[in-house]
Formats: sequence, C-alpha cells, structure tokens
Amino acid sequence: MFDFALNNAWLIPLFPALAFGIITLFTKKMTKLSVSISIGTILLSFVLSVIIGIGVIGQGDTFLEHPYKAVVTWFSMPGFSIEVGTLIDNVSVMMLLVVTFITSLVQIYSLGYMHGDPGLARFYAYVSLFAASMLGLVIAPNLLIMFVFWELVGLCSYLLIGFWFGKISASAAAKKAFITCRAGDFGLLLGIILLQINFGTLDLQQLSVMIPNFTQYTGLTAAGLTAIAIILFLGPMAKSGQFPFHVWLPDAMEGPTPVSALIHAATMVVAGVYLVGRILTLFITLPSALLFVAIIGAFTALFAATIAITQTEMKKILAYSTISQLGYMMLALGAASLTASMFHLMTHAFFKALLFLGAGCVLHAMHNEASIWKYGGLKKYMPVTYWTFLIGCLAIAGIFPFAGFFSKDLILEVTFAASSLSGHAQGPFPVAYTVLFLMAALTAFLTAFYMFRMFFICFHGELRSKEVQPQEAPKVMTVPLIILGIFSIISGWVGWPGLGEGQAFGYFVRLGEFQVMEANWLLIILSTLLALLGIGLAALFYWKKTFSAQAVIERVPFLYKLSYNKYYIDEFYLWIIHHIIDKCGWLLWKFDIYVVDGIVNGFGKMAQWGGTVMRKVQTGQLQHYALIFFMGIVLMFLLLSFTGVHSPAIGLMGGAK
Amino acid sequence: MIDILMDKFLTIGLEHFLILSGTLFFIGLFAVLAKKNVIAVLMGIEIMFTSVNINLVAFNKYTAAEALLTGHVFAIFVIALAAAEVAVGLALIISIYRQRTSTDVQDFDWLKW
Amino acid sequence: MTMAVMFYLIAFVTLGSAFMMVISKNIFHSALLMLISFIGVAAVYILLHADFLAAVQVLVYAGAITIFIVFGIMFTMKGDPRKTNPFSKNAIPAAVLILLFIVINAVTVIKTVWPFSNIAPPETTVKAIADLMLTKYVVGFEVTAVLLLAAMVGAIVIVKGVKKSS
Amino acid sequence: MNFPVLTTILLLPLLGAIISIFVPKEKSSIIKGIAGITTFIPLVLTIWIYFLYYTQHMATGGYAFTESIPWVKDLGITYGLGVDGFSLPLVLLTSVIGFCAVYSRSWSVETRAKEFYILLLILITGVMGTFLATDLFIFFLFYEVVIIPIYLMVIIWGSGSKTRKDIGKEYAGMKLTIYLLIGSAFLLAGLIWMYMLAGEMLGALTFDLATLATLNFAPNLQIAIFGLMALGFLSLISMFPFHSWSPDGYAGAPTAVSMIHAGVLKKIGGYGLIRIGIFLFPVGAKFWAPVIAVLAIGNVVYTALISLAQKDMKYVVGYSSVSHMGFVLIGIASLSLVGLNGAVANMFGHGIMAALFFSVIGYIYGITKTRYIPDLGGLAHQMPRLAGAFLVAAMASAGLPGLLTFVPEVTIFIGAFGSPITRIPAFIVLTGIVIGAVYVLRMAANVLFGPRKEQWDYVEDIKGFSLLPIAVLVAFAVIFGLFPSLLMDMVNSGIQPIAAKLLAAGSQIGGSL
Repeated sequence: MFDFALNNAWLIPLFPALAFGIITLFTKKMTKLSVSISIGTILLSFVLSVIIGIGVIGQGDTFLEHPYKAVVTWFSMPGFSIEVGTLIDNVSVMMLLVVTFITSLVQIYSLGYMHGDPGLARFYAYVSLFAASMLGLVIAPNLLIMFVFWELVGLCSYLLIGFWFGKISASAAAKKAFITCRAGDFGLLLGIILLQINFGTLDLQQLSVMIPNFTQYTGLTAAGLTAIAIILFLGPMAKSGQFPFHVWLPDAMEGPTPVSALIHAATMVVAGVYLVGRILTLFITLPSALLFVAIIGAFTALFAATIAITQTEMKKILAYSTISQLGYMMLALGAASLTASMFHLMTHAFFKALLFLGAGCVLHAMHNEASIWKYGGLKKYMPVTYWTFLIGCLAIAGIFPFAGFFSKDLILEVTFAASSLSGHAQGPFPVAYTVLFLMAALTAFLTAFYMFRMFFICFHGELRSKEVQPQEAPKVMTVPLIILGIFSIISGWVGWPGLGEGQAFGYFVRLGEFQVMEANWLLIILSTLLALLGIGLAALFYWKKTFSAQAVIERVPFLYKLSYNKYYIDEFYLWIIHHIIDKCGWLLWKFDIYVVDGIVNGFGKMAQWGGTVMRKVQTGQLQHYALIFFMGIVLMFLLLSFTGVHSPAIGLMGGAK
Repeated sequence: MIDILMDKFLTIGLEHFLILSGTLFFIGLFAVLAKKNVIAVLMGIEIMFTSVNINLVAFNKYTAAEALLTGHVFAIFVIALAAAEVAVGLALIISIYRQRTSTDVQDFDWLKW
Repeated sequence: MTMAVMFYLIAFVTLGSAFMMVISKNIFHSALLMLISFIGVAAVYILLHADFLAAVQVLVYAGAITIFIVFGIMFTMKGDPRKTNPFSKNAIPAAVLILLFIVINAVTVIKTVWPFSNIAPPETTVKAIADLMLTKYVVGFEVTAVLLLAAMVGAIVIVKGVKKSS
Repeated sequence: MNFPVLTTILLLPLLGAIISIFVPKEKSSIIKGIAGITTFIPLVLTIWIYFLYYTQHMATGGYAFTESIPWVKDLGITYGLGVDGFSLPLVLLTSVIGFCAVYSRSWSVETRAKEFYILLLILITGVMGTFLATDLFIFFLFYEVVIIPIYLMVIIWGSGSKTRKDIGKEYAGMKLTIYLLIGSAFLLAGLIWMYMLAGEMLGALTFDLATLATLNFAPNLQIAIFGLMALGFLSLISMFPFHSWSPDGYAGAPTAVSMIHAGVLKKIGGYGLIRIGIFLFPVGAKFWAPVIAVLAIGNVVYTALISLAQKDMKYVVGYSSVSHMGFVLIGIASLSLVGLNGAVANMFGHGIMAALFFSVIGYIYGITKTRYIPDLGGLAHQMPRLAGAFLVAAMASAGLPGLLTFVPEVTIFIGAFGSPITRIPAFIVLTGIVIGAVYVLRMAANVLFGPRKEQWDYVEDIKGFSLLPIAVLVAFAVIFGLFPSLLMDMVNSGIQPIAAKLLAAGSQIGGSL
C-alpha cells in the first residue's frame, strides 16, 4: 500500500491536473459534475498523501537521509538536462499533507460560499489546477521543475484573483500579482540559470551535496555564490510577499474568499518559503545570504504588522498578517532553522485558513460589506464562526496551547539562539540577530493587538450596519471551520519540545543533525506576556472602550496616515510605472517612429528626391535623347581607341583580331 | 609618300565609297538631331537609309563577291522598308499635326516626366 | 582617272546637296535638294556596277519618297515658306558631334585593313538579283510584301483615325 | 521509399494555386476548399515525416527524405530537398500555420477571394521551399518567391490602424517589401561571392550546402561574407535597428499574412543565419556575434518597452514579436550548442504563439471591426472560449512553463550565460521576461476583462469549424510545452553538426568560440 503510493506519488499532482483538463475541455457546462470531479480528485490526492505520510513518518528519519526519488528525463541535450519526477522526503510529505488537506477543505467550503455563481465550474477548474501546480512544486526533484510549477502557481493565482473578471479591480489585482511575482522570477530564473551554469545540475539532491563544497566544483568565490543566492532569493521574496514585493498580496483579496484562504494559507505564498527551505543548504553555506534572508523576513514581519494595525477591511488585515507571518518564516530560515520555518508554515496554514474561511463566512453573512466598522456584535448571530475565529486569533497571537504558540515560540527561540543575547551564538553576525530578535518580539505584540482589534470590532459590541441581518453560514461552510479549528489547537503539540527524539516535529523535519531543543522558559513567558499585552490593549481600546483609538490617532496623525496608506508604497510603484516605465515606453515609441523609422523613411525620401532631380533630364525631346545617345557612342569610341585594341572593352564589342 | 597618297586618292576603291556613305549618313543624322521641322527630320532619316545602301552594295562588290548579290538584295529590302517607313512616318506626322497643329519636334514632348 | 573624276564629281553633288538640304531654311528647297542627293546616290550605284539598284533608287527614292515628303510638307505647312525649316537649339552640339563622327569614320575606314575578295562581280545584276530573291530570300521577299501592305494599311488608319463606334 | 514526399509537401499548395486559377472567381467556396485540402495534406504528411524522423533518423542525424535532381549542371544548381532535425520543426511550423491561415472562416477574405487564396498558397510554397532546400540556389529562389505575394496581399487586403493614422497599409506593404528586398540583395551578394570562391576552391561550381560545408574559407572572407548575409537575414528576423518594417507590416497585413509572416517567414532569417551563416562561416560568426548580442538587447528591451505604449492589439503583438526575436538572436550569438538549440526551439515556439495571437486578434477584429484596445473590453463575457485562447497566447508570450515557449527560453539563457560573449547582454535581455509579461497582461486585461460592454453583446463566441485552427495551435502549444523533448531532441540532432563545425573552427583558429 505504502510502496504503491510512494511509487505513484506522481499521481498526486496529476489527479487535480486531470480534473482541470476534464473540466475545461468537457464538463464545463455541467456544473455539478465538474464540482464532483474536482473535489473527488483532490480527495484522492489527499488519501494518497495520507498513505505516503503515514508510511514516511512511520519510518522516522529514514526518508530524511535517503529521500525517495523517481525521475524521467524531461528533455536533455549535451550540457543541459532536466529530469521530471518526484522527490519524497519528510519535508515534502509534510507539505503534501498540508496542501491537500487545506485544498480539500477549501474546495468543500467553496461549495457553500460560491453557491450559485455562474462560473462555478471554471472556479473549480482553476482551483484544481492550483492544487496540481502546488503539489507538483512540493514534490519537484529539480529546481527548474520547481520553477515550472512555481510559475503555474502564479498563473493560477492570476486566474483566481481575477476570477470575477468583470470587476476592473479584480483584473488589475490579478495582473499586479502576476507581474510582481514575475519581477521576482527574474531573479529566481537568473539564479537558477547561474546555478546550472556553475554547477552543471539543478537537481536538488546533487546541489545540496555540491554547494557546501562549492570551491571544489566551481570557480566561484563565496561572494559570487552569495550574489547568486541573493538573486535567487528575489523569487521567493516576491512569491511570499516579502518587502518590497509585498504589494500584490493585499490586492489579491479581490478574488473570492476561498481563494484568499488557499493562496494565503497553504499554497502560493508559502511556496517561496518552501523553495528557500528546499535549498537552504545554499544559504547556510553563505552566512551573509542567510543574514539577508533573516533581515528581509524580520523587517517584513514588523513592517506588515504596523500596516495591519490601521486597516479597516477584514481580508486586508488578514493579508497583512499573512505577510507578517511569512516574514516570520523567512526569519526562521534566516536563522538557519528549517524546522522552525516549516513548523510555522504548517500551523500557520491551519489557522490562517481558518481565519480566512471565517472571514469568508462573515463576508457572506454581511453581503460582502468590506469595512469592519460596519460590523459588530456578530457573536450572537454566528456563534460557530465566532468561536472558531477566536481560536484562529488566539493561535496567531501565540497563546498557549494553540498552534501558533509553539511555532512562533520556536522561531523566537532559534533567532534568540543566533543572537548575542544567548551568549553562545555561532554565526558571524550575532549583533544583527539580536536586533532581528527584538523586531520579531515586537511583531508578536503587534500581531496580537491587531488581530484582536479586528476581532473585537467585528464580533463584540452592537451591529453597526442597518441594512443586513447576518445569519450563520451553512453546514458545508462551518464544518471545515470546525475541522480547521481543531487542527489549529492540536497541530502545535507535535512540536512540543518535550517530545524528544523520534517524536517531535523537529526530528522529522530538519536539516542536519537533530538537536533537542531545550524549552527556554524565559522566552516562553516573554512571548506569552507580549501576546497577552497586545490582546489586553486591544480589549481596552475596542471592547471595553477604556481608551479611545481616535485620541491616539489625533495624537500621531502622521504615523496613522503612513500606516493606513501602507507607507505609500503602492503609490510609489504606480508612480514609477506610470511616470517612468510608461513614459519611457512612450518616448521610445516616438523615437522608433521618428528616429529609427525616420532614418528608414529618410532613405526613401532621398531616393524620391533623387528621382525628382534626375527626372528633369527626361525632357521629352527625342532629339536630346538621340544627341546624348550618339555622344555616348563617340565617347565610347574615343575611350576604346585610347585604351588600345586589346582592352577587354574592345573584346566585348567583337574585338580586334 | 605623296605618290602613294595620290595613288590612294585617285584609285577609287572601297574606302572611298565607305567614306562617302559614312559622311552622307552623318549629314542625315545632323538633320535628325538639329532640325526643328519634323519633316526635315524625316528627310534626314531617308538620307541615312540611302547611305546605308551604298555600304551594302560597296561591300558586296569589293569584299563579298562570292556571296553573289546578297548585298543588292538587302539594299532592295532596305529600300522597301524605307518606303514603308516614310509612309507610316508621314501618316504619324500628319496625325500628330492634326492634334497639335505643329510640326515642331520640340513640341512633341509626351515622353517628358 | 575617269573613274576618279566621276566619283569625286558625284560625291560632291551628293554630299553637297545633302548638306544644303540640311542647312536650307526653306523646307521646299530641302526637299528638292534631297531629290538631287538621291539621284546622286543612284549615280554612285552605277559606279558600283549596280545598275538595277540605281534604277530602283531613282524610282523609289527620287520618285515615290520625295513625292511623299512633298505631300507631307504641303499638308503641314503654314506661314512663310522661307522660315519653315529652322535649326533647333541642338544645332551647335550636333554639328560638333557630326564633325567628330565624320572624322572618326574616315580615320577608321582608312586605318582598317579590308579583306578584299578577288572574284569579279557578275555583270548582269538583274537576273542574279531575281534568282536570289526568289530562291534563297523568298521568305524575306514575301515578308517585305506583307510589310508594305501593313504599312499602307497602317498609314491609312493612322491618318484617317478610327471611328468611334457608337 | 521512393515516394517524393517532400516535393509533395512543397508543391501541393502551388498545385492548389494553379487549379484555383481555373475556377471562376464567384465560386469562392470551392477555392477555399481547394486551398484547405492542399494545405491539409501537407500538414498530415509533415506530421508523418516528423514522426518517422523522430523514431528512425534522429539518432543518426543528417538529412533524410532527400531528393536531388540536377537542374542547371553548368552552374551547379540542383533541385535538392531534404530535412534534418533543424529544418523539420520549421517545416512542421510552416505546415501548421499555413493550414491554420488558410483554414478559417473567421478571418477569411471575401473580396477578391480567388486572388487572395492563390497568393496565399504561393506564399506558403515559398516559405516551405526555403526550409526544405538543400541547395542554396533553391533556397534563395523560394526566399524571393515569398516577398512579392506579401506585398500584394498587404496593399490589397490590409487595413490601417487607428493609432497610426499617418501611415496606411500601402506604406506598410511598401516598407516591408522594400526592406526585405534590400536585405535579400545583400544576401544575394554574399551568396554569389561565396559561390564564386567555392567554385575556385573546388574546381567546380556548386550550390550544394553539404559540399560547401566541407570548405574552410579564409577568415577575412568569412567575416565579410557573413556580414553581408547577416544583413539580409537579420533584417528578415527584424533585428534592431532593422525592425521597423515588422510592426507596421503586421498591423497592416490581413490576418492570414500576419500569421504566416510572424509565424514562419521571420524564422527564415534565423534559419538562414544558422544554417548558412554559422554553418559555413563559423569564424565570421564569431566575429559578428558580439554585435548581434548587443543589438539583441535593443530587440528585447527596447521593443518590449515600446509595446507597453501601444494601443493597437496588432502593434502590441508586432512589437512583441520583434522583442521575442531578440531572445532568438541572443541564443544564436552565444554560438554554443545549448544556445543554438534554444534559439531554434524558440523560433518554433514563437511561431506557434504568434500565429495563435494573430488568429485570435484577427477573429476579434473580424467581428468587432476594431483593434483599438480602449474600444474593447470585457470580451471574456461574450466569448469565453476565445478569451481562453487569447490567454494561452498571452501566457505563451510571457514564457509560461507548460507552454512551448518556456523551455526554449530557458535553454537560450543557459546557453547565453554560458558563453562569455553573451553573458552581459543576456543579463539585460532577461529583464525582457518581466516587461513581456507586463504588456501582454495589460492587453489581456484591457481587452478581455473588465465590465461587460453592451455594444459587444452581438459578438458571438468562436465555435464549430472556426475553432479548428485556434484549437490546433493551442494543442501544439500545450503538447510541445508538456513534452519538450519532442522538440528539443529533434532540434538537438539538427544542431549537433553545426555546433561541431563551430568547435572545429574554434580549435583551428585557436581560442574558444
């Protein structure tokens, strides 16, 4: 059973891909059938993943040391050969489980959420393709194949964000997402190409062997390889919404809410984190590149949190929180810990999916009213949503015993370990990591604050909107919420540091030797305190109304505006695009028309002008023509008589014997 | 030297006829190139035709007697041609004259740009 | 000697009248001078023992063509006959060109070594011409006949114009 | 097998044209039927020989299905046809696009249909002949055959653009034709020079490519002749700054011509440059490669930026095709096996993509009578299927994996970064993939998406037989995208001898190429 599943792991992405093909080609008109095919295939993939998962986890870290790999040649030529296939190890198994699980739930949830939408079949086709691409990415054995699925994920996000293409904002957001990711892909592709050229292979396993000893295999210096690593990292930055490529992610909320859940929780955005995790060896070999990753991660985490504080739309707040959490994951990678990053990725997938789906229920109930200031007191209308949402908020805030507590604590711990505060840091930049640690801690506080700000505004107090009468969502939507809620509670426990060797998450998903993490009680208390402080503050501001948020805003209007307008980064980009790139294009166009074409036309004009001048010679007088003709004869004769009888010209005319 | 030249001068041979016919030809050409009246041009052409015939006959006599009288035959053909030519040429001239009321070649400038 | 005298006399008449024809200001005079030149050419034919051709020359050129030309002149003449035959603007370059040509021609002819044949030409030309024309060159002969017919029809059509069919 | 399959493929369209001459011009449906049949049979035959070559000849490489009939013996001209791994993809491309261009109801021509289809068939024959020829005289002959029908078709059936009111289709057709003719004059000069030189070296005159390839021309001569030929070929492949005929020409041309022109005709430039230029004059190629590499930047980045500013769909695609040729050029300039493989494969990929793009735009134009982007919008509401095809084309243009342009582009860059000549230019050229995504997506968003516009409610989605050419092109895009080895193995077998020649030349003059 396990062997069968393992040998046929390639079926996991193929099932949803087939669903996409079948739906687009044949069953598009039959909505019910399409939906069943889509959900059926993703469940099949899920079952396969579970079988593989049980088998792999049952064998401890065997697959970590000896991953299962099955490949066929995709194309090859001397000097460049790419294999396609599957690479199953503990990390990819974890991702497989998370992705298929979340996708299945989202697809079921969409049955309710998207009910009655005329494009339902199309929606399921896209989601299936999305799942297929993400699953393909997860098990890809090769960086180029990863890139292939990476781009397909981008395509699907484009299609799904722009699902309601009638809305200009949706199609613009889709475009923005794709193009922003493309800008990052420039770096990723460049990095991949440079790796291929220098190492002669893109196979993940071979690379992970060669990179630590790169001086043996290539002529690269450490600085050169660092440059490659940082260039490569541009791709994950864009995909995972890291500063300064984060702009597409909040806009991506234009898509249907289940899509947001899918993109932000389990699939697209974590692809960047996963890719960096897959080639973490490269970064660990190069401390500067690692520090770069950490800085970007920590900065993004803090930066997005400060924006999230002032936003007024539920999905926007969640989007910024996603950016922030992705920053955490990057920070964990930057602290050289694959375990912490993947652990947070997993728990985040559960609670963020929960939060998004919960937000979807709220939006559904409020008839797509976006502003949270119109909500209020939803607790009594939608109890299931309320309780599950509360679980999600507690989890993301990092309150014991919810999932976020364990993973966030682990990240803080590994960052702390790399900083000079711990006293036994090994890397070359302990001071930098100290700063990063402080940033992460501050972010933890902010996260708790803004999540509960939203929570209290939405679910407590009185309903402010008069137009709608909110109702609890149907079962098909709430059941996934409950399942996710359960996972948001329990999934953290797998990372409980006390579980020890052979049990803990850190044993299964790791890079290098397993090290038992001692629980750092100081840190645990600190982070819990910070989270509670954030929650308490939010409660005082927005529930008990002890303090007025308005007063604080009036005290620092500049900071508020800066945060509310997302530091004007979108405006800045727009300005660049409209005033620099578009103008540049326009200018070059004019250059092309008037200068390049002008030269071409100039030659034409010259010929015409020459014609106008030369045609005057044509007087129409036959006598002129004859005169000139005979003058020519005389000239020729004279020429020939002076060049001699043996000249070639004479020869041409018959010649002198 | 003088004797030889004198001898050449007085013994009428092929060269004399050739120079005669050539000169006549070029006088005709002069008319073609330099006269305004289109009928004078036509007359120049006729002169040129005849001068060519002298060549044909002279060559036939001095250099190609073995070819019997081929030169004469061709001279006759040329004469026939000249007759046809002058007929058509005059017809054209008259036709043009009816349209333009002019016989001045400089007015016939349709070939102009 | 007699030959030379005859030749130079005839040549003088032929060339002189041709030249006068060109420079004459009166187109009638030109036509008459051309007639003299044609007759001169006929005399040259006689010098060349081409008696039949001389006759044809007189008949066709001096007879038919000159008449044609004169008719043409009469059809198109207007105004003072003394100013009917002026030079065009090309006269001077043309004259220079012609002089050059004449010199070139003479020099070339004199300098060239001609391959003379020793066979005596036949005495009676008419029969020989007839033989040739009706045997070896019969196709050309017939074609010439057709050509003359075509020229005749053509000339009539051109002068008369095609009636526009209603 | 003695059946002259290549001659059949080559001459059937011409036969169709000849038969069409005798059909009364009112019977345009019969003429279209003839054109359809005489392009469909070559398509089937081409797929068949592609399959045969892939399974039987690819391992050994070299020409197969050759035909050779001496034509003018004194001048060494032979009617020689043959295909190898290099030309076969391009022959397949010609067959597919020829068939799709002819077989369509959506952009079919009604006025003077007879003349149109006759010219179109002649055009297809011409393009096909250049790829099939193994004799340079035959190559040049067909090369010239191509240009004149295009001129007539642009000026008779073309259309002006709303964004360039100052120029009409006459201007576009004239510019295109004169440009290509001047280019071919340089090419001819180079060809004859080489022919005379080869005649002296061999002692006998010949145009046969295989024989010529055995010669080693003196380096200086190689540089000069390659330069002359490159001028011809590069203006055909629309290298910056000789590109300006291309957007105007495509915008002015009727859809079928745009398809064939952007799809295959442009590729003759790349084909000739590799097959004749690099194969015969490796040293000359090495001399000129840096120049080509630098100008390729102009192609990719400069025209991609111009594309951003366009408001006419055909101009967007026209400039984009110039931009894509920059990728091909940089692959060629890398003078490495990988780079050349990528360049050839990308020619194939771009051909399918451009034809798809032009056919979709042609359909939209045919039904809405406008190509001006601001006039359009929200068309995905009225025609979902067409929107799908449009998106496939757009994504292929952006080089999305899973479609046939991705692998070639990556291969090009692997080759280009691997070669010291093209490393720096390739870095700049890579930005083209970002800008490339911007302009196609912007166009897609403005044409397909957005609120439903009522004025286009009468527009019908593409369906039935009209769908066939678009479906064929999409199928090609996807199949070759998912299974790139179908293409790459084939191309590789064709490029191997050329790369070997380059290597040999490199060791001969010393230093690496």
